[in-house]
Amino acid sequence: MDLRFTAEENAFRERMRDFFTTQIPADIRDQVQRGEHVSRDQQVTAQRIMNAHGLAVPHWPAEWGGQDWTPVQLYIYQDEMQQNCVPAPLGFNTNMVGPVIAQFGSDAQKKQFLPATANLDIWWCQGFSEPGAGSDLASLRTTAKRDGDHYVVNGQKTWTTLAQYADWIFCLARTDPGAAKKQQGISFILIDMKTPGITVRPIQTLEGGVEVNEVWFDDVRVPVENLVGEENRGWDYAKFLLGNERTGIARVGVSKARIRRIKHLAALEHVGDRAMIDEPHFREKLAAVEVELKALEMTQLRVVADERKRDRALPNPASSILKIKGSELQQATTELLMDVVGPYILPYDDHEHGSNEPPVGPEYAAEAAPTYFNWRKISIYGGSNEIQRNIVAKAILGF
Amino acid sequence: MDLRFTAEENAFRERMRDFFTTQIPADIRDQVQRGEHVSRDQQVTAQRIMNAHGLAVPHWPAEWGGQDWTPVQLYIYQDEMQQNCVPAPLGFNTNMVGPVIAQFGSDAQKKQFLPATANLDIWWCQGFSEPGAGSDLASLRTTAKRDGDHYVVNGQKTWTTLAQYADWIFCLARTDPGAAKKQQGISFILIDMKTPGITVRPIQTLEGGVEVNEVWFDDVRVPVENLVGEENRGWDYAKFLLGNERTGIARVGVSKARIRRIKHLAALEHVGDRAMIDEPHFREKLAAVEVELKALEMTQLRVVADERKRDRALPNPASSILKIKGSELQQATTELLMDVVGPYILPYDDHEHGSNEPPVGPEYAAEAAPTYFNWRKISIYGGSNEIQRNIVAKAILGF
Amino acid sequence: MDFDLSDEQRLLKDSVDRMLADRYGFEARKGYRAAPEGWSRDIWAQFAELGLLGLPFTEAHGGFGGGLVDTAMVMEAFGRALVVEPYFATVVACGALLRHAASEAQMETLVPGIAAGERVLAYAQVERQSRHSLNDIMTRAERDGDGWRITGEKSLVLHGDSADTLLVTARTAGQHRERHGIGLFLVSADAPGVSRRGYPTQDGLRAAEISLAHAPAEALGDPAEALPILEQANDEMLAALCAEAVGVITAMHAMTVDYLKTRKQFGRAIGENQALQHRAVDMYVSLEQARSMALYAAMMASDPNPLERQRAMHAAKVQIGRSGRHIGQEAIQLHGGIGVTMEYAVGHHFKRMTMIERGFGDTDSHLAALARLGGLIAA
Amino acid sequence: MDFDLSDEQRLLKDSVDRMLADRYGFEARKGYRAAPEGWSRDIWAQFAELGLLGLPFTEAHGGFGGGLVDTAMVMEAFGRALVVEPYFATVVACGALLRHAASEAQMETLVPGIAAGERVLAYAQVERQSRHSLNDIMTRAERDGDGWRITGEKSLVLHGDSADTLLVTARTAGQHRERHGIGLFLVSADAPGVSRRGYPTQDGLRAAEISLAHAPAEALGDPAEALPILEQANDEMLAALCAEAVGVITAMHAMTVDYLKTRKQFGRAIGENQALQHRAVDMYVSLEQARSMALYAAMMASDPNPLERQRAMHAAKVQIGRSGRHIGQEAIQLHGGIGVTMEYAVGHHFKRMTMIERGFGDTDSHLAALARLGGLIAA
Repeated sequence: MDLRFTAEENAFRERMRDFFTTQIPADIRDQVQRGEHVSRDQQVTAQRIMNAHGLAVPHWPAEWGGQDWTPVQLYIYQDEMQQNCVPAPLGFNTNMVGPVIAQFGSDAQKKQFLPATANLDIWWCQGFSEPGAGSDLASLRTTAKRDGDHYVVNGQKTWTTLAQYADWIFCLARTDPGAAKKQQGISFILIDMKTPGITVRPIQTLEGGVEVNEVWFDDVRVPVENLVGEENRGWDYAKFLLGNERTGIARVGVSKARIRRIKHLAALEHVGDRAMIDEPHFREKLAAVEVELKALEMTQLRVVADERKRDRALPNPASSILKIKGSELQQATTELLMDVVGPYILPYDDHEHGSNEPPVGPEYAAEAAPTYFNWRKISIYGGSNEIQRNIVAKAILGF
Repeated sequence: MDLRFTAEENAFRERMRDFFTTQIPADIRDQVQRGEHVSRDQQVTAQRIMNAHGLAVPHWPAEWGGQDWTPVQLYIYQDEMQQNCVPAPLGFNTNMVGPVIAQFGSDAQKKQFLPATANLDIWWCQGFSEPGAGSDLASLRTTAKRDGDHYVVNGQKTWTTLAQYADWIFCLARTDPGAAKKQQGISFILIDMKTPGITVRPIQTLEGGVEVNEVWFDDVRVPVENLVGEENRGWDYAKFLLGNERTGIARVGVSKARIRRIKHLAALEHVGDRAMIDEPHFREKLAAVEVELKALEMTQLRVVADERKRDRALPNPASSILKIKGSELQQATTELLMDVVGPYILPYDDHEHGSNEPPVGPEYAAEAAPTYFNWRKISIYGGSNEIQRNIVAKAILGF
Repeated sequence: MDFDLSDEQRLLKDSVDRMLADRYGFEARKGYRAAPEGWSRDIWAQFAELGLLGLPFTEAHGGFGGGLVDTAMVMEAFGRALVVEPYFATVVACGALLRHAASEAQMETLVPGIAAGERVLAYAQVERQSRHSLNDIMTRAERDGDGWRITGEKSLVLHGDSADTLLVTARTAGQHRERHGIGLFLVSADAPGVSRRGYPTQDGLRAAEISLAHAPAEALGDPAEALPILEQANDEMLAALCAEAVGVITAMHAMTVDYLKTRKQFGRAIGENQALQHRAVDMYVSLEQARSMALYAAMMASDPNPLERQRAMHAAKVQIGRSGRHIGQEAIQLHGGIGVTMEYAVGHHFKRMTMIERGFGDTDSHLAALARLGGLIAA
Repeated sequence: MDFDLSDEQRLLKDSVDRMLADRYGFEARKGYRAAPEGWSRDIWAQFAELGLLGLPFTEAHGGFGGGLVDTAMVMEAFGRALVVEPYFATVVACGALLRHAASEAQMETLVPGIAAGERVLAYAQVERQSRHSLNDIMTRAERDGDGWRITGEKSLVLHGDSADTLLVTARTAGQHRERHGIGLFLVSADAPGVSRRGYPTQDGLRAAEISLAHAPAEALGDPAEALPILEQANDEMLAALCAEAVGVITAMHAMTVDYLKTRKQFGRAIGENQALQHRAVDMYVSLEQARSMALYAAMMASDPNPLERQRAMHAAKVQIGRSGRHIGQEAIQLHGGIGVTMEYAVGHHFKRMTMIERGFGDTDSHLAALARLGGLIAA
């Protein structure tokens, strides 16, 4: 047992840090640091730079751009990306549909989609959730009926993140409504968002932005070549896909970067004569979060180390722990930032209606409350923390 | 709406305070303040003084020593008793078996038991819980078989508080094993602890003391006159009994007295040059408990005020809230006291083995950890906080 | 001790509840917010008609002689419905300041217009550096004949953009942060030297940054010793905010319980999961604690002993803040996806609760202040 | 980075686990505690036989050359079984002090006896006023020819009653609480001037109050500059305590999950209640966080940078304390009645965990210290 990184691993970390801090444009990283959303263009720019250096999809098969790294290397790559406020390659592409196509897709699909997916030439969105089928995904009602060499898709998806940017959507749809179990009879289908019959309606989230959408399919005709793998096996592919986001989910690097920023701002903000960072109560709250975060980082490293011994195709229930604690800590940082900002969390900076007046109060204030509001989602999406607890209860504690 | 006490109520409070602080011996109150158990003799002494002044059973029917007070007066009486560290009249007598006999007992039983119960001439203990029937009380297995003009009782009770002091025990026992529902066929029976066939085995609790016991019944013959009310109706009487402890359960006065003592000790105890009471972190923790306690006091007053409009025979689900929050706050005070005492919580003061050496460390240290250990029970007994949550979920929130 | 409403109070409560039920649904509120001022003059007129705008003023001044408990009752109802009109700014905040600081003549001039819904007031107190302190004031007032001229920058003035009359704190003497030398002044919003920049707030209300450059002003009370009055009025504002918060979290809790009972997953209501029931119970306990403390705040905000009063208000704000955060976060979590959208009411309540928690001193600052005052229980 | 045990470590772990499984059940432990010294010389001999008593010393001194990770592994196993023998006092605490302070000659004198189980040591550091400070020392040492004489009162000396050799901190110079002027001394427990009063502790161990009156002593290292060594050794003690705590809470969690699965109420296992399952999961998350931080502590306790080392140890103690309290309280609560009796193991674990949390600096004091050092993450 040696709990330190090896010299090689430290050198690898240096290389990653150097890449991220010198190759990714500073304006993009600054925006992430401030907690603002990046634009579609910025996301594409960052990912293409990474892809050009072979760093967009290191966990893919080598044939399609993967790097054959160790789990620890993958961890370091992700940690440095997060700590240096680099927008991660689009997860829908690199962690979700890409690995599914690489594992289960036809050769034609691989050629058509994988390079474009890695390079974000195609922006993917995910068509899984439906109204009435949130955590209970398998009860989905969108149908795909075979009609000659097409499927005709009808139904409604929801919580579709950034569908407004997307070129393609990967969907779960019911191809055999008569299947014995509701998990059977579902297929995994790729759909061009330009196909007639698709309507996207934005859903405004709490902080006022638009990240998620409803997507309607009204007699949308999809060529049968766009079926991934076998018909009615979609549930298996979805499970494979959902098991793919394993350790990065804790987002320790993101929380570290945020704590650094909070400390920086807390030195600027004063209560009377005293800087916030010197208020004992505040700095103890901060330290308590740092402690939990360090523990989570070690927990994550233990899970990462354990990955070598596991079947990568199976979900690792330990990732549920990372999700639960990681989401709590990310959310805790948003409250600490509001503590720092104080009364100036109040004004709402109405970007969308073209306000270009200077911010009210300190320039870092405007994002504090919106991030708090928006990040409540972190403990809800991707399997709510309640679902994660059910998983741990069953898979680890044996209830 | 007038949220203040009336002049009459304030005068009543003065009268109570005066009584408790001048009539109850100081050594008894000091012992309660230090968090130590009172002896059997001390308990009897205190209750008899109260009873001599008509203050042991004010909530009983006037005919048997009750005072016909308003709910607010009863609250003030209890609050002053708790705040002034007076041991409450024995609950098994005054809140449990007494009201049951007064409501459901025969005239002969009333005459035989009520005056003696009020005056603690009889010390009662409770025979409800059994191994395997804790929260699920109705699954009890102790039997009472009719044999001529006696019941023959067999079975085992547990968690019997202070059975070692008790003269009599009130028991639930199964008189009709063939009843359709397990709640039916149970009777409420009074048993003299001197009856042959009764064995008491003490259970040592975490802090090292003996408060609870197992009680075995081995062919114990009990005269049928000792049945309360009707045979097989015992479950109804037990529900009536359990509904009787309604608002005092929050023990706000107890927590107030403890916080006063903690503040007093925190002024004596120093960390370096600074008194504990001047440590910002500690005093904020203390203030946070005081806030919740004030809120609970107001909640209790609201429940008290509401009592006028309720059927006193029905349990009030709001008392579950008082139990949940009241137990949490009492437990919180035990942690605050350990904070004050610091490293000197460690030595175990072995009273029982006749140690009469001076205490190790400050004289107030010895009770800190034992009280913390012992008071974990407060959220367990009398219906655990989990059971209380089930009650609120069902009876108030309508799940 | 009596927790029951009087007949008058019951009447008032019923009429407010009825009006809000009729006129203040989720969609209607959206419409009011879309108006140029961010609220509805029509609703405001209704408030006037119901007597709400004159509620805390004596009948002699054209008001209705209500007490803090009456105001709390109205604010709780407004919290449930998330009322966006400037009731807090005009009637609660400026109402309290006027009652404690204004002369008879000033009351006679101002109150009838307020009660009739013709006059909207805002309280300009916060400055960039002041954070939660009432005496951290750099704006200055200087004598100008019979009147005063005010110069300075006021910030986060609730409804400062639509108010016609401003109550402004300014320093006439003393050093920065000194307790003495502070005055309260009446400034017309369209007076020369007043410029305002209005903006929406996170919780769907409006506020303004206000610049004053030699703006003409009239003193309310002693121009150098207003701080005790500001503190008294601030405590009454806190009591009203606590009551509003109780309305906000009552609504969130009710929506959550309702959602748990109706939302189905895996073939049954999610509320059948005991873990979620217990969390709803913990929210309920938290709610009852907050409700109790809001009552305590209403009772103590007029306590003659300023120290006892301040202790009580700190304690109340702490409880409200903690309960509000707990209930708000749980309400969102238990609603899942729809909780984080603007399309469902619970998120709007969550945002309002967050701003109440963090406005007028956040939970940490009130807890620290209470601890410095030695807590609630004498040693 | 490698979390796997080496072959030697696995062997050590297996042999410790096997021995404890064979010899350290609940009833057996009760027997050991009932012995006059409060622990078992027979078990102590077994520890010697397994090489545990020489574990942290170099082979040159008659030890086995184990590192902090090895010690942590042993302590975790001891935590699970609630070992009452003076391993922490003798091998961990005094072992660390000796390794950092003792001369070659002193090591050669002492270590073989320790490793053979013939010598029991105790660390006499705390004084009545010192609370959690290592430099709040009033006991004084004065030169006496080649040696020293120590006078003062030492308190809460773990296993100070059965130790034959005491390591005593005393001031040779400097003012009260000054960092300089502190020395570490070797005192024979039966030396003239040493009197001891032994007593049981809340968690079933033993401790002593020790009076020294001109007791003859031998210095270990620089008699005026021992503080850095005391701090280093203290951090190693913390790492070992964290590991022990992980053993304690692992056992509590396992017992609780087992109890939930087997205890029946209302005709089914109480663990079928989702609310209780979720609480068991939260305990598990808490446990994994503690386990991670104990590993971190074992890694950082030998860090060459004292500031980084201290930050890490503060952080580890905070996490252990929080997780330990959470898991302990929940374990008792979920066990219900039997949890608060001495008749079931979980309560004994709870008491040990409570003393670990509150010994060697409680959670609040470590959190405050970490905050004063600026936390873990550089701004």
